Order: sequence, then C-alpha cells, then structure tokens
Amino acid sequence: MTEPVTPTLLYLDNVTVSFDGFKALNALSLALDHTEMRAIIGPNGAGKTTMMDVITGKTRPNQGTVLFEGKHDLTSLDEAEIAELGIGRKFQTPTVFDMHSIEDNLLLALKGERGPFSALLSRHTNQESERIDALLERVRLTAHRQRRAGELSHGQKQWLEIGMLLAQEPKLLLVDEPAAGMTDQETADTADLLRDIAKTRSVVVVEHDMTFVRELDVKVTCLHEGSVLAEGPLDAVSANERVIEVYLGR
Amino acid sequence: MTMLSVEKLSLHYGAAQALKGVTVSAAIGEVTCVLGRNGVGKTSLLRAISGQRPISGGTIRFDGRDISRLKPFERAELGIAYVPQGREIFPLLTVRENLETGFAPLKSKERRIPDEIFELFPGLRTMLGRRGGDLSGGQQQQLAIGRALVTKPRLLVLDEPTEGIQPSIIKDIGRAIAYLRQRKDMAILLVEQYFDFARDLADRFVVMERGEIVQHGDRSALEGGDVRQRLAI
Amino acid sequence: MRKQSVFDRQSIVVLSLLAATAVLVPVLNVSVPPGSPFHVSDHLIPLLGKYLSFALLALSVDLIWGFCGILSLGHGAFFALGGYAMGMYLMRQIGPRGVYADPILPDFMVFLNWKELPWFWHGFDWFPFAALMALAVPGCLAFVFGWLAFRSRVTGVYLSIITQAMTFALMLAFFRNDMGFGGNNGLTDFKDILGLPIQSGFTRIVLFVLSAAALAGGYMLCRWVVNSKLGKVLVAIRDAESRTRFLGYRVENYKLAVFTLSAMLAGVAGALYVPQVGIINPGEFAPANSIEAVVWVAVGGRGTLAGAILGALVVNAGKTWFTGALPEFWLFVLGGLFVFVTLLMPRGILGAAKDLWEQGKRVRSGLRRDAVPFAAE
Amino acid sequence: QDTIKVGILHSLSGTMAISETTLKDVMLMLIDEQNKKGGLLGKKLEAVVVDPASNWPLFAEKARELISKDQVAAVFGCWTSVSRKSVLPVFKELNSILFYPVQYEGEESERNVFYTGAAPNQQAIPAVDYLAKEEKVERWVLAGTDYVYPRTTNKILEAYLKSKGVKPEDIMINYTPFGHSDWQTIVADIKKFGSAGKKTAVISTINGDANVPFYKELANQGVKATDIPVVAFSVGEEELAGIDTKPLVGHLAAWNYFQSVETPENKAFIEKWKTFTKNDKRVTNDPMEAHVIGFNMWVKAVEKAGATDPDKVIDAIVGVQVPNLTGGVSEMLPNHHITKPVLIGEIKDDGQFDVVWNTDGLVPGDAWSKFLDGSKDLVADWKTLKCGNYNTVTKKCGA
Amino acid sequence: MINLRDFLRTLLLLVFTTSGAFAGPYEDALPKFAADSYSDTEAAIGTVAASGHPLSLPLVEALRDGRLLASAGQVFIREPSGGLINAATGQAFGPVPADLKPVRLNNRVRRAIEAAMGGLTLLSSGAAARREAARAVFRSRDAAALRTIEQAIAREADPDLKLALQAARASILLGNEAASTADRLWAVETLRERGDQDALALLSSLPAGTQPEIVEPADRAADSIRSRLALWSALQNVWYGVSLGSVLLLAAIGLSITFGTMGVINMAHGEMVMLGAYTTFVVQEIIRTHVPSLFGASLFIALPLAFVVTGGVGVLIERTVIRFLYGRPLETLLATWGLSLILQQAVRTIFGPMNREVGTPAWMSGALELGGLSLTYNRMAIVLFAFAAFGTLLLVMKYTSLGLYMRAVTQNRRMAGSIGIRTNRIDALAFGLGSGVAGIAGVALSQIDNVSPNLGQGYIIDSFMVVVFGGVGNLWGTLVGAMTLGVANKLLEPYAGAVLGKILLLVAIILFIQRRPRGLFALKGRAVEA
Ligand SMILES: Nc1ncnc2c1ncn2[C@@H]1O[C@H](COP(=O)(O)OP(=O)(O)OP(=O)(O)O)[C@@H](O)[C@H]1O
Ligand SMILES: Nc1ncnc2c1ncn2[C@@H]1O[C@H](COP(=O)(O)OP(=O)(O)OP(=O)(O)O)[C@@H](O)[C@H]1O
Ligand SMILES: [Mg+2]
Ligand SMILES: [Mg+2]
Repeated sequence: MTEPVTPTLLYLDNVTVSFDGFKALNALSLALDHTEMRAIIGPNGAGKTTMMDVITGKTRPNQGTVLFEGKHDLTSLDEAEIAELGIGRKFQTPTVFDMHSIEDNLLLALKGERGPFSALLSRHTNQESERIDALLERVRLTAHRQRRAGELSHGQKQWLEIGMLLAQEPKLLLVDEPAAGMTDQETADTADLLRDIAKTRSVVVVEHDMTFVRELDVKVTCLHEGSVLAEGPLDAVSANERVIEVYLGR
Repeated sequence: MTMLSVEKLSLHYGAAQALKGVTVSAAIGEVTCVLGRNGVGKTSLLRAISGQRPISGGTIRFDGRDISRLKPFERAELGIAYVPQGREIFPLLTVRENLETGFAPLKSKERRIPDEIFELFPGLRTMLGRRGGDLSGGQQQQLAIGRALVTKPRLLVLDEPTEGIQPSIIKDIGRAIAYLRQRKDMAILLVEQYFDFARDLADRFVVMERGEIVQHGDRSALEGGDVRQRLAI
Repeated sequence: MRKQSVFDRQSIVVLSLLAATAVLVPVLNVSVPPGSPFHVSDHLIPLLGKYLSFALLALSVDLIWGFCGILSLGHGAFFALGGYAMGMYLMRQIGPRGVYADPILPDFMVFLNWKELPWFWHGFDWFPFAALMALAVPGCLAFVFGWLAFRSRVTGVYLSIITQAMTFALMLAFFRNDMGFGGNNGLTDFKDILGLPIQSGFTRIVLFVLSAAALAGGYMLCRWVVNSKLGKVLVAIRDAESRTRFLGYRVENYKLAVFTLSAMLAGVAGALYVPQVGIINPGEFAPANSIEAVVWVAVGGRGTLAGAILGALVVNAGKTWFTGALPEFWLFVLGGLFVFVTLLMPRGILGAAKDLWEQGKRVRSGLRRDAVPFAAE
Repeated sequence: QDTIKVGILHSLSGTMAISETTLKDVMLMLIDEQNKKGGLLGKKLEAVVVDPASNWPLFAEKARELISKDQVAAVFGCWTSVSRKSVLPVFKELNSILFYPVQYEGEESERNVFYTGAAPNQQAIPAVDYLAKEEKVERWVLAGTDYVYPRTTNKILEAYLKSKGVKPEDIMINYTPFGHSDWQTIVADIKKFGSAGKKTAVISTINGDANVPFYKELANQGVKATDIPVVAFSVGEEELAGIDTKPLVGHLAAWNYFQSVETPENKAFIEKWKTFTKNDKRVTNDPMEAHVIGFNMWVKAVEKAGATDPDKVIDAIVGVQVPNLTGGVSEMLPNHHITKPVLIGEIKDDGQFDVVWNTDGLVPGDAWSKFLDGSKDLVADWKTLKCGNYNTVTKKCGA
Repeated sequence: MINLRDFLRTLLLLVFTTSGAFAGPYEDALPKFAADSYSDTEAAIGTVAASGHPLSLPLVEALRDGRLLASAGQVFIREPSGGLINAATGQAFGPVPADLKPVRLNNRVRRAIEAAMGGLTLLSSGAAARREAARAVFRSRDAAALRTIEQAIAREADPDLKLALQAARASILLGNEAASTADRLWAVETLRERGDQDALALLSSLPAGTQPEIVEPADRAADSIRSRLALWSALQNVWYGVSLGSVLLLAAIGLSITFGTMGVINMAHGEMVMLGAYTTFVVQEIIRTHVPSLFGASLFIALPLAFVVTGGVGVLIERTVIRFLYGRPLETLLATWGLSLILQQAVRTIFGPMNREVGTPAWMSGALELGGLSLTYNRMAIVLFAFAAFGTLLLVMKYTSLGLYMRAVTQNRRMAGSIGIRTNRIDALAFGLGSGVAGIAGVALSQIDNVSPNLGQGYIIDSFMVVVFGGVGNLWGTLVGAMTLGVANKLLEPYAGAVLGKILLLVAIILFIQRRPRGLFALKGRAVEA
C-alpha cells in the first residue's frame, strides 16, 4: 500500500452507533489532520465519549468508516492493536492501576515492546528512569512517586492519567475532559501542555470548560445527538444559535 | 441558623492524615463553599460528614446533635444528602429506580418524586427508563443531584457538581442551587473548583490546603483576587 | 526505582527453609534412631512429599489468581493430568508383575478384555517421554482452553465456572472405563520408578527431595515472573483489564502465557504427587479438589507466593492431624479455620504476619508506608 | 504395650459416610464386646478410628498412619473398590492385615487382605438364577454405576446369561455416573425395554447415593415389582431406611445376610446393636455381618497363633470357622475369601427384606471368575501355593 | 356399593353354609396355601379364581393384603375388621391356632393375584374396580377371563371403560390360536387404536407360526404405533428436560440472589438446600408420630418452616460472617466453603450420616397419562412449584422496595448507605431471602433425592453452572439457563447415554461461554463493560 496523499490522520465517515435502538452516534463524519488539535464540545450525551470509544476500538460502530493514517481500518482492530498504532487515550473518569505505584503506572505506559516475553526479559534502563522522572515532574507527582495510585485524589488521578498518555508517545491523543476537577490555574496549565504536544502530534480534546477551549485556540467541533452541529473557530461556533440553545445556554 | 457544624475534624487514610483539625459550618438558607486545589482534602471532608469514612478526631454536629458516630443511613434519615464526586449512581438501575432509592429515608406517604427535579433537569424525564450506567457523564451528574433531592434533605452536600457538565446545565445547576437556597429549608455545602461558579453562589467560603482550613470569609472576600490567587499557586 | 531481583528477602527465606527441609528431613529419618523425639518416621516422608507437591499446586494457583486475577476452579485438572502421565509411566513399569501377568497390558485392560494397548499409552514406558507429557498435556490443554477463553474475553466468574466445567467433564470422562485410564479405580499398585522400587525408603527420600527441589524451582520461576515487568503487567490486568488493553498490551497473550505456565507447574506437582501417594484416579479431577487448592492459597495469603506454600502446608497438615485426632469433628475445625482466617486475617496467614511485623516496625521506626503492590480486591 | 490396637478405616465424612459410618460403629461395638469378654490374649483391644473422608489417596495415607504410627494389629475398613486398591500397596509394603467387608467385583486375592464380603459368584449369579427360574425372566437390564464393580459384575453376568442362551438383544446394559440423580429417562427406557412382551428384570449395580433417586423414580413411574422386578446388589436395609418402601414392595436384593433372618444369633446381634447405638430404629445389614465374621475370625486366628503378628495370623486364619448370623458356619478359605450363604429378599413395606430364597448350603467365594477370559485359569491359594494368582495353565504364580 | 357387596356375600355364604360343605376344586386348593411354597400358592390362586366359589374373591383379596393366614393345612381369612373366618367354611372361627402365619407372597404370587383379581372383579359394581380389573386382564392375557370379559363389555355403559375392556379382550384374542380370524383381526384393529407401548408389545410379539393374514395387519399396526410413539417419546423427553430444568431452577434461584445479585460466591448454598430438606424430614417425623392424618399436607407445612429455618440460618451467617466480606467477593468463597463444611458436619452429627426418609404424600404419587405422555404428579408439582417460586422472586426483586434496595446495595454499598438505605438490614434480608429460597428448594428436592448430609454437594456445581450460563445477576437468565440445560441434557441422554451426555453438555457450555462471555442473558452497557 502506498502512503496516502491526503494529510488526514484520522478520518471518520458516516459513523453510526446505536445501543438497542438509541443512536449515540448518528452518521458522524470528521477528519483530523496530522499535528492538528481539535476541540470537541457538545451537550452531555451528545456522543463525544462514544466517538472516542469508536476510535479506540472499545465500541464497534454499526456502520461507517474509521480510518487512521488513511490505511488502518480501526473498526476491524482491537484495543491493543489500535493502541499500538499510536492512539492513546485519557478517559473521562480517570482510570489508573490502583494497586501499582505512580511510578509503575508510568512505567507500564512507556512506549516500548508490549509482548509477554519481552516483558519477562525486559531490563530497567536509565533512559526509562529519566523519562519517568521527567514525566513525574511534568504532572507534578514527583513527591508521590512511590504511593499507590489508588490513594490519589480525583484530580491527582487526572494528572497521572495525562502522564500515562504522554508516556505512550502516541501519534494521536484523545483527551476526554482533562480539566474536569482542576482549578483554574491547572486548567490553564493543561491547555499549555496540550498546545505544546500538538506541535508534533494530533490531539482531540473534549471539554465543557469554554475558557479552556478558548485558551486552546483551535478549530472546534460541536456535536449534538450524535452528529456534527457546527464546526469552525470557537467564536463562530459559540455564536451559532443552535449551539447556544442546546449547549451554551443563555 | 447553623445546620452543620464541624469542629477540629481529623481523618486518616491508614497512616496518612488527610484532614487536620478542620472547622467548618453551614447554615440554613446559605451556600457554604469549600475551595482548594487537588488533593487537599475536600472530598475527604465531605466523606466524613456523610459518614462514608470514620473520623479520627473532632466532632460533627447536625442540628445541634453529635452525629459523628452515626451510620451513613442514619445521617441520611436525619436529612443529609450527598452528591459524591464521580456521581456514583447505581449503574444497573434505571433512572427512575435510581431516583426511587432516594425514598429510603422517607416515610411511606412522602414517597414520590418531586416535580421540581424534572423542572431543574428536564433531560431526566425523557430518560426514566434507561439504565443509569449507560448515561453520559453529565447526565449521570444530573441524576445524582436529582436523587439527592428526592430524599428531601436539610443539608445538601455537593462534591464538584459541575464537573463534566455542559455550560447550559451548569447554569441550570447554579440556578437550582440558588433556588434551593432561597427556599430557606436547607443548608448547602458545596465543594467546587470552578471558581466563577463558586463565586456566584457562595454566601460563605473556606479554602483548604493540605488538610487544613487556611482561609475563610463571606461572599465579599471572594470578589477580590486574593482567593483566586491562593488557589492558583 | 526499587531494584527487584528474584532473590529478595522473601525468596531467601523461602528457599533456605526449603533447602533446610530437604536436608534435615532425610537426615533425621536416616541417622536419628527411631526412639528419639527428633526422629522423622518413615511414614512421614511420603506425607511431607505430598504436602510439598500440593504446595507446588498452590503456587501455580497463586500465580494466576493472586497476580493475574484468574480464579481457576479447575486447576486440579492440570494436576491430575500430570499425575496421570506419571501414573501411566509407573503402570508400564509394572510389566508382567500384574495379577494377570500380561507383559504389556495393565491389569485393568486385561480385565476389561482389551486386546492391545491403546495408542495413547504408547511411549509411556520411557520416562523422559512420560515426564515430557506431564508438562505438555496440562500445558496444551491450558493453552487450548485459555486460547479459546481469553481470546473471547471470558473473565471473572464466567471463567471460573468454565474451568470448573472443564475439570468436571474430565472427571466424568476419566471415570468412564471405556476411556482406557482404569475408570474409577484409576492407576495404582505401582512397583518401581526409574528402576528403583517405589516403596523403598531410599526412593521415598529421593522423591521427597525432588519435590522440595521442584517446589523451590517453581517458586523461583514464579518469583522471577512476578518481579519482572511481566508481573507488573499481570497485576495491571488483574486490576484494570481493559485499561491495560488501551495501553497496547495484548491481555489475552499475557493471560495465556501465565495460564499455560501455571498449568505446567500444576502438572509437575501432579507428577510428583502420584509416586508418593501410590494412586491416581479420577477423583483428583473433582471440582472440590480444585476449590480446595484455591482455599489453600487464600488461607496462606493470596498474591504472596510464599503464602500459597504456607497455606497448602498448614491446611494439609491440619487435615492429616485432625482426621486422625478428631475423626468425627475435624470438619468443624477445618471449616472453622477457614472462617476464622477470612474474618480475622483478610490477607491470609502470611498477610496477617506481615501486618504484625509492619506494625512492630512502624512502632519502632515511626511511620513509613510499604509501597509493595499487594494483593487485595 | 498392654493393649492391642485395631485400626478402623472407614469414611466418616464425604460421600461414603452414609454407608461407612455404620461399619465404624459396629467395629466399636465388637471391640467393646470383646473387651468385656476379657480382651484378647489377656490384653485389652483398643480401637483407633481415623477418617479418610471418602478421599481415595487419603485412604492410603491413613492406612500408613495406622500401621506405622499407631502400630495397629489389623485394620478393618474400606468400602469402595478404589479405596481398597489404594491401600493395597501399603498393606503389602508394611505387611499388615486388612479385613474388607463389602461385596466386590472379585479378581483379586492378596496375602494381606481378607475379603469377608461377597464375591460375584456369591451374589450375582445366584440372583440371576433365581429370577430366571422363579420369575421366568427372559429379558435383562443390567444397570450400574460406571465403575469397576458393576462393569465386572455385568461382564460376568453377560457371559453367564449368554451361556444360558439369552439373546444379545434381550440384554440392555446401562451405565450412569456416580451420584446420578435424574433417572427419568433411564426408568422410562427400562419400562420400554420391559414392554416387549417378554418378562423383564433389572439387575442393579447402582451404587450409593444414586439409589434413592432411582427407587423414588421407579415408584413415581409406577414400575411395580410384579411387572419389572429390580434386583440390587448394593441396596440393603441401610439404604432403604431413606426411602418410603411401600411402592417398592417386591423388588429384590441379593445378599448374604438380611436383618430379617430369623436365627438366634441374629436376634442377639440386633439386640446388642440397638443397645449399643441406643437407638432401636438402627438397622443392620450385610457388610456389618461381614465385619462380625471377619472380626471373630481374626480373634480366633490370633488366639490360635498366640500372637497378633501379621505373618502368624495370616497363616493361622485360613480354615478358621466362625458362625455367621444366618445360621451357618463360615470358613476362611485359602483364597482369603469366605464361605457364605446366598439369600434373596424382597423388599417389604417396612423397609426390611422378606427372604424368598436361599442357597442350600454355603457358597465358597471365588477370587477369580470362571466367566472372564483373563481370569478363568487363575486360582488363589495362600495355604499351599502361597500365591494369589496361580495360573493353572502355565503353572506359574503370576509372572 | 360396599354394602351391596357385603350383602351379597353374606347371602351367598348363607346359601353355601346351609348347602353343606362339598369338596370342590376350591376346597382342594385350600391346603396348598398352607404348604409355604410359592408355586403351590400360585397354582392354588388359579384354581380358586376359576372355581366360582363365593369365597374366592374375599380369599384372594385377603391373600393380597397379607390377611390370609395358614396353619397346619388350614387356611383362615382375617377380615379387615379383625375377625377371623375359616376359608373353607366361611364361618367365624373360635379358638385361634397358635402358630398362625400369613401366607407369604413373592412377585410371582402377586402377579397371579393380580390376574385372578382381574377375572373376579370384571363384573364388580365399582367403576374403579372394573377399570383395575380390565387393566389386570389386559396384562395377564388370561384366556379364562374371556367369557366374563365379554359379559362385562356387553354390560358396560361407560364408553371409556368399554374401550379398556375391549382392549383387554383383544389382548386375549390376539395371541389365541383358537380364536377366529375375524376376532383376531378385530383385536389387531382395537390394539392399533389403543396405540400405546403395551399394545405395541402385544402386536409385535405374536407367537411363531401365526397365520400371515393376521401377522401382516399386525405388523402394519405395529409400525403405525411405533411411528406415533416415536413422536410422543420426543415430547416425553422434552418433558423430562423441563422437569430436570425445574429441579436445576429450584436449586439455582436462591443462588441467583446470594451470588447473582449480592455477589457472594456462596459455597454453602447447597447446604441451605440440604437444611430445607432436613426441615421437611423433621416436619414429617413429627407429623408421623403425632398427627398422621396431616401427612398429605406435610409439604405445605414444611415449606414456610423451611423458609424460616434456612432464612434464619442465612441471616445468622450474614450477620456473623458475610457482612465483613463485602467488597472482597473472593474471600466469601473461602468463608462459605468453611461454613459448608461446618454445616454438613453439624447435620451429620445431629441426624446421623445416613439417608433420612422423606415420604411422598399420596396426592403426589402416580402419573397423569396424557396421550402418549406420562407426567408423574410429583414432577408436575415440582415444575409448578419451581415456576411459582421463580415468579414470586421475580416480583419481589422487580416491584418491591426490598428488591430495589437490594439491587442498589449490591451495586454500590457505600452510596446506598449515603442515600439512606439501611444497608446492613438489607444485606441480612437479601442473604436470608436467598437462603430461604434455597431452603424451600430443599423441600421440593427431598421428594426426588437423598436426604443426607451430602445432598447439597450434588447441586452446588449445577447451580453455579446455571446461574453463570444464564448470566449473573439476571433472574430470567437463570430461568432460561436452567431450562436450556435441563432440556439439552435430556435430549442428549437417549443418544449419548447419561455420562457422555453430561460431558457433551459441559463441553457445550464451555464453548457457549466463548460465544457469549457473559452468559445467555448478558447484562450489557457501559456499566458492565467498564
Ligand atoms: N453502552 C451504552 N449503552 C447504552 N447507551 C449508551 C452506551 N454508551 C453510551 N450510551 C448513550 O449514548 C449517549 C452518548 O454518550 P456519551 O458518553 O458519548 O456522551 P458524551 O458526549 O460523552 O457526554 P458527556 O459530556 O456527558 O460526557 C448517551 O445518551 C449515553 O446514554
Ligand atoms: N482512599 C484513599 N486512601 C489513601 N489516601 C487517600 C484516599 N483518598 C484520598 N486520599 C488522599 O487524601 C488526600 C485528600 O484527598 P481528597 O480526595 O480529599 O482530595 P480533594 O481535595 O477532594 O482533591 P480533588 O480536588 O482532586 O478531588 C490526598 O492526598 C489523597 O491522596
Ligand atoms: Mg463523555
Ligand atoms: Mg475531591
């Protein structure tokens, strides 16, 4: 197969997901370029998380195309395969390995061989240690490195999960509500972080915090009832009557 | 009138101390806001009040009565309702059943779902038959608040209720809290990170750091920048 | 970063204890006169050997249950299959010494009018082959079973119950006389192993020492696995399986690998068990046996390899003791022990001991938390 | 050492406790009684009870413990064949004595074991003869639990029936797993098989727990003894105590002893038993009688040998005669089996048996069946040949 | 009717005694009863029945009921009322001989009695007696009864009974070389219409050498019956499956609460079933010794008691053990395993290790013949009961606040407490309910299985299999799971045999779970997959 000519990294076309007749996604189409960051907004239940589920292989769409790098059909791959293609994800409710230390959580997330035998034989390298140190610093958990992840507060878990996402060094980051439960300052921080990452990678961010979205300063897609309601710069989208009606409120 | 008064509360997780002599109170018809950065102990405070974690020191008084040894359901029967962080709705029950669990502390003739819940969150009415666990995060948050209101509380304890909620509904929740406050039949204790939201609602506030209260005051103190500053460090 | 090698403190303790037993027991048996209180009498040797093979079985259960969250209620099947492989070898060694004096066919075949050896009995007269089979048969079964189950993401109780169904089905199958494994009576009346008479004191001691060695080997293997990054992935799978997938780990491959390894360990345990107790029969496939193995692990402390060994030894020694001392009431005692341990020692005997130790240490040196990932729900 | 220890190796828990616990009790009674009579060789007897818990390897372990640790002079125990097979090597290795009280499949004779229960020729074949003669049975259902005893018995019976001219299509063989509890289909099949116009009977070698549901289902589906009689080899008074026998009246069992046998010995025994257990509802059964015989034989042999040393007892016991409870005198044969009468009883509505037929004299137990290819040339004789499996064709002992 | 019969009898006796005792075949046969030989007894029955002697019926009845006594060549009938009459003279008897013993029976004799009774009661005035007689004659094919039966047919008004009598006549004629071809062809036709297994047996076992003009239609008739029966037997198998399924359902529904809903891996579940069965035993013992008249109702008395007893034990267990283990489901396995050992041994110590007798009330014995189906009453009762128990439980779980709170508590115990649910009470009640249901299952199972300390062990694996196969946490799943496994088992059994059938079923379950890793009625949705 030849390399695709389009710059599109992620391509969703006409994706529909229905649960017992309820359409969580309804003919959704979306395209994301290399090194593009996209903010997704939309009412609760619009299908934002479901969209991420589809991309990461957790949910199989009833219909539609999901292509990664123009050649990988994500609908036919499982979660691990998709992760290995270079798609990483932060979940809406933070999910980390409660029994492992913060450090081990990051270690497990670090990019590298994923097979059982290489895991059995793997040796801990200095490079890895440095990388983990840097990450801990970045998510401000250095002081907690030996604690069990299960003991962290909600917001700390959010940070740890972001750290794990970074550790994977994916080509595409899917970030579901990173600012939830963070203070305004931390929110701003996160925005910085994401902007930084988006210089070399593609990012999809879901967030309800408009200040945060504004700080990201990227193209915004607003979903509603499983399909795209509006797309464009934040100002344009937030001026959209329908968006105001179903999402922003008056 | 002071509904809740917490004095010198301390709480441990194993060997680690999460609360160190916290003193807070909440009065009827007022919103008391707890502010603080991640991991300072806000949730731990609410867990102690709702009875989900045993405390290791201090007292919790509700309506003048020491409730620090009571079981969670006894506190619920007294009129404390808790909307936890992470929603914790019953995933396999339908939305209606989730709301009906709130009947537990009520007398049998009081057992109906008040219409005002559907007025506050119209979305819930259309979802009555769906399973709680299937809802989106924001929908679950609405359900969790609704469920707490079903119990006809006299103290409503909310842990970051705006987390993951779309802006219009945040406004709705704000309005709802304001409405509940003006009804003057309950005290409201609100933990919040979203500063603007807190500022709009709070009658009084406390700021926590490392398990301690480091600052407190009333609404006017929030208008100035120093609290916001404090949270940003 | 903590360095974790196979030889951490726990390992050193376990291994030296095992080594000491392997040396002391034979010495006390052979060179201390029978009258002395330190004498280990002859009948204890195969008994202790049996405990050690049970301990190896417990270890194999702990590896998958304690560290990967796979609760197998069918591990007895792998144990029994290993045992049957060994039993078949021992059966073939009887040669013409059976009651019907048939040089090839075991007695039960003569008895059921079989005219020739079924194909699956061929080769078992050769020890290396039998030994290989004791590993390979449980391993292959576990591989096939695991491949099916893990690939289709059967987890939790569903997995437990189908493992139970597996061992139950095998039990029924082995009970059938038509299967060619001696039916209900199983394989017994062995004469010798590798040319040594199976009932001689010397053989017994050799088998005992081998069991201790196998247990030590199994322990080190498991330690190596759980201390490596593989072990961390296993724990991650145990606690948040789907999250692990999103990090790119093929959970099914991991599970399959440890499940197979664990089954092979169980097979070895079975192979060591049979010559020491002198019989293998389909009763070993009974689901209750597998559940018991799980119970040993829970009693000792799940997720701590040493705990599994301890649990197997304690429960079995208790059983031996009480079935003799309190034949009418031993079930009360044993049942009571299980309830007691669950209520008062949530992390098993070893866990409770550790807690005590930690407490003491904390008292001595102020507060310090232990960050070792430890098994709990 | 001023006591002689006697090991009792019967399951007190697990699936076999139902049957075996009684045997433990009867042994305690016999030992108690012997002690009242002054013990043995001037010493008191002491019972050592252990619980092998219906777990076969545990039988071997416990046997070893009894012999090595407790130094018992003899062991009375086991019920299932597999438990016996499991302990055999231990008894051989440690040279001790086992008395085995249950009817079994035969095909065995060991120097260290005394088989006081029935061999197939003391139970199965007479029963079939009775049915063929008395009930004019022409069609046979051989229903059993899938293990060695039923398999062997059925093989022997099949060969025997065929030798009597029964056609293969008139024999139906059915095996069920241990503890089988849903008998609807099988009972229906039996009914169907039995309605082909020929008189049909069922020879049941169904074991243990499975019997109660089997008989309950027979009663349910209205299979009466007058239509299709069932003759069982493993169902005695003890098993019937758990069933309402009114619908089962007339079904049969073949044993060497029934509680209802009216002899003074038996009356006295029942009386003692009820006093000992302080329960006048307790029933007696065939394996209990076997233990009585075995124990008395052992006592006599020890007295004869003047010691409990196994070698001496083993030599002394062959030829020892003791009265059994049915009015005869049983003798220990050189093949370590004993002579017994064969009795056929019909179930009565009170859970007892009405003896409808018995052999004229005592039948000597065969270790090796004449009807099996592998064993028809074998004989066991521990007196002169000193061999349990002497081949009369090759004139060799075993190998 | 009885009165009429007694009246006739006395009348006859009167005639008989006044006319003096002539030695006839009847009197000749009498001493044979005293010979204590089954073949003599059998022969004597035949003679007596054919003698036409007025005492033959009372004599045969007495023999059947064990009221025929013999001593030194003399034979006496003990009247049901207790009086003793001399069988030879019919006169009451004064001094009773000391060594009077009942004439012994065996199956052969019982058969002869049945046949004789058939002939003797064909003309009886009671419809039930006639029906019984027709059946007996049908089975015995006793040519001697032919004349009487024809008389009876002519007199019979009840069409149903007439059919039975005709079938009896046909059975005699069919194999009878002496009968006319027309009669025998009529017999073939009548039997073909009857169409059951017995008719088939008769048609397919004609004596060798029967004329082809009879053999051919008989063969055809046999074939048609065979194909009809094949159909019925398929149905019958389904019924067996349903009834096995009901047993599984009963055993499993308690578990679907303690395990399925509460998440306790309840290894002591089987022991709860056992306790229920023992409760039944105790109830019946008390009834037997104190109020035997209530025996028919014993199960109804046992049901609530069993529920209370096992429910109580359940609550006790929950309060003392299980409640410390929430959130640690795997540990419940260990504790309940221990508890099951303790309970088993406790029952063994109290009641002894043997099986205990639990009787079947009269209304539960017998079978309903429905076309070619035979539905035994006790199985029907179990099926109905299982469904009733299931339905009740479903209602409780779905529509009562107990059910709602129970589900809420098990889904999130901490939050349920905070919402005001009295979690500890709900936990105790839930575990008690599950145990209580297991207990009433025990009442039903005591009807078909051993009541022994091991009772529970036999069901525990199957119960878990059913709950898991159906899908944990779903009552409907348990129902469908139980029925599927039951029917599949019974459909496999005729082809594969009981052992292989069961193995195949287990393998099928293993493979099925691969297809549906969360059971038949899998819970779906986010909450589960997370
Ligand atoms: N497994 C499922 N079963 C049934 N319904 C589902 C399932 N997953 C999602 N849904 C429904 O699909 C809709 C979209 O959910 P989704 O979580 O994608 O919303 P969202 O846009 O992420 O909302 P929020 O902003 O509140 O997180 C919701 O109405 C939800 O109830
Ligand atoms: N279950 C637990 N076990 C051990 N430590 C805990 C546990 N829960 C919280 N902690 C610790 O207690 C401290 C306070 O946590 P808490 O959840 O109260 O914080 P918070 O103020 O609510 O933070 P956030 O804004 O992130 O929700 C944190 O340091 C946290 O790591
Ligand atoms: Mg979402
Ligand atoms: Mg918090």
